[in-house]
Amino acid sequence: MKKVFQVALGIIAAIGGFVDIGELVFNTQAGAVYRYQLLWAVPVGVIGIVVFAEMTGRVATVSGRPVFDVVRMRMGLNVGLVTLVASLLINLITLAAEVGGAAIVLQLLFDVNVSTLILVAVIGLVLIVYFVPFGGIERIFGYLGCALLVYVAAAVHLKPDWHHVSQGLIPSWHSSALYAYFVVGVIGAALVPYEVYFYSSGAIEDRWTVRDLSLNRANAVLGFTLGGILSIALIVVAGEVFFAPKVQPGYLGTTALGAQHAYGEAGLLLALLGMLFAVGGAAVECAFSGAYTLAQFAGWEWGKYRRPREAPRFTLAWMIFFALAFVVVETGVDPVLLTEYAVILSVVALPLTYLPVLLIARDRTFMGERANGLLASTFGWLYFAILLVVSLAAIPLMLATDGGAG
Amino acid sequence: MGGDRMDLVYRVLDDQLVDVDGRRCGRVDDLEFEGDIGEFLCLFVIFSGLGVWYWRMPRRLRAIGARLFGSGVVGRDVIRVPWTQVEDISSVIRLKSKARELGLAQGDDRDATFVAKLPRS
Amino acid sequence: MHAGIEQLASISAESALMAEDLARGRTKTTFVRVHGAELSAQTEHEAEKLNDDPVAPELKMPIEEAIKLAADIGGAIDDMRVSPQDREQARQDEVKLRHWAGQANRLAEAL
Amino acid sequence: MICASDLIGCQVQSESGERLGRVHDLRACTIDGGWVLMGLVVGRRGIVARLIGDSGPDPLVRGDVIPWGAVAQLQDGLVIVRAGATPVTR
Repeated sequence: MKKVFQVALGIIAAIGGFVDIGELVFNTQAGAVYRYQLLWAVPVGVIGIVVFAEMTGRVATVSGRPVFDVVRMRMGLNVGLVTLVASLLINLITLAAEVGGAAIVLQLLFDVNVSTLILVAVIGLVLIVYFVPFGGIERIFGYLGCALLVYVAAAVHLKPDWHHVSQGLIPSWHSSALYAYFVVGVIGAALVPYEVYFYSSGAIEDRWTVRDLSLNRANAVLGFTLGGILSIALIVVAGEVFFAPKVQPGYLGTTALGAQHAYGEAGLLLALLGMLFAVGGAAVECAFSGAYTLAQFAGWEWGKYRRPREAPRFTLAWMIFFALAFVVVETGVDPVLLTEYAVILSVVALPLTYLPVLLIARDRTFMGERANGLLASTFGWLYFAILLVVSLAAIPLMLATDGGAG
Repeated sequence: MGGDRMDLVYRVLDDQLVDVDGRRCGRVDDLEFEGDIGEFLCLFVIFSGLGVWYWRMPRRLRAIGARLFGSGVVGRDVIRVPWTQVEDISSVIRLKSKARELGLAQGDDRDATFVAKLPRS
Repeated sequence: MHAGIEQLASISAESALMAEDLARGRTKTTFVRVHGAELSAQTEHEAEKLNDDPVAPELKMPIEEAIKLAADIGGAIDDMRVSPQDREQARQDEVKLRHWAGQANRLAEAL
Repeated sequence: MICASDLIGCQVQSESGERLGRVHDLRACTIDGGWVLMGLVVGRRGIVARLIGDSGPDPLVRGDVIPWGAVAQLQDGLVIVRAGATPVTR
């Protein structure tokens, strides 16, 4: 019973933790511009993150190696360094976007100067991360992020044509660069690498053993899949509210307006609360992911389960990441624009971390009988092929569409 | 250390070093053999530290690598760990001594004095 | 230019949705003020871009019309921001903003 | 004294100039409790082999192994092996 409860709590945290600013931006835009036609891209991205996260969780649990340990070991120093630098840059851009997003949500709630709120958001996040234990951080942001379930309720409440919705789940193609760009964006928003670095390091933080592999599978499969329902709901709500009047969402406030349109002030407040904790949680994951990747690559002591003075460079690293993100956002750069760059660049760099994890997950020297079986291998290689195509297409599509402007 | 043969890049190079207390204290950044061409080459030393990185970079990038990561001064940015200190090779390279005794994890030790001033550190 | 006018139509349509919720008392004052400020600033930005872009003489008229629309849309949004408790004004703004959104869309299509 | 980094990535060729590939791994064996370099794992498949690894109780990288005893010279980025030295394929 305790195990079931633990699995359920993990799944709830994963649902709330699944959505970040990338989903809030891309899915709302996708629904507003193409109504339900891009719904199919959500399961493609979600299955991808399930496959990747399950593998990294299993590799971390069985071999004790988190993602950047594997990257360093398998890719060697030079290719590993390129991967590290790319990942750190993308992490920083994403972190800046999430911090900026949190400040915008706070501003929508309290109408205070945004510069002040950026400072408040960063200080608040640093204090929570510093004083709250790892499990507590996961729960605070995961559970309160579940307020975003208001979008699932709103999607039903707005009475969409379910036949059209179901048709949107069948992959379709348009010979339009903008459509292809949104396909890449929706898949990329689900397949964010920092979540996976965080997840695999979290398996070691939580001291998972082979007995926890079922928990790993449940968290990855159910948590991310149910989280994907939130993404679908965001698209459906945007499709219902913004498609007909031809609204092109460019702000987080537009995403919140969708929930308000369904449920009035209560819907708005739930949406803003959910967004605040979703982007706040994502910011924490990003900052940690940056510190994890750096520490794991260089071989420093790391982990929130260690006292700060036992893992000092790791502690300073995540603090410095927050400080750098603060500087980036205070320049006045638009967090929504940063999000679009972060998602597209993440997709480009993803194969560099995915491949070594896939290779070690199938290696019986390190994984023993827990190495990839037929199903995991098939999905693993299939998704590697999909990732390669998506990563090669991402930059040309971003340039061709002027970042989705048309 | 099971088996009588081992591929060193596959199993040792770039792996995590962990000291006798279970503390992560660097990576195997290079290996040194005692001996020369025409002689037995015996695995002798593990090099660990950012200063080693530029040795392993492509030749064209070594100058910039040395500026970025250090120029490989033993005792400062590179630590020599005798191979005899290796206790076990598993998912990590486990050492027989404490990191501090071997000169490893100096960066963590240095920064720990600052971090220790933070509350509840 | 086409994208700029489409953007104006989008802002107007979105502001109409906000005005509709405001007229029905289904929103929060801070949201109307902050999100309204973003939309209003964007309208001004689009108007400036339309004004600054060099255009052929035959496009001068539609551009002037679009700039006028931008000013009207921005004005209506600012009215809502100044007095978010005024539901009657919000109802009138909603009707006007929907109309201007349609006008901007037709203008963009005609280009 | 020779470092692993002096060998890894080096082009390997015979004294007659025939190219044999690049060094992708270093095979060692235990002798009297120490690890001694047996040979250089080379070949075009080497880098793929390093990435993919191998399975089973004897985890060795697939590739051709040039015995260390066959190495005649070590230059910057180049390993020259004696004529007639034949790689052992595993």
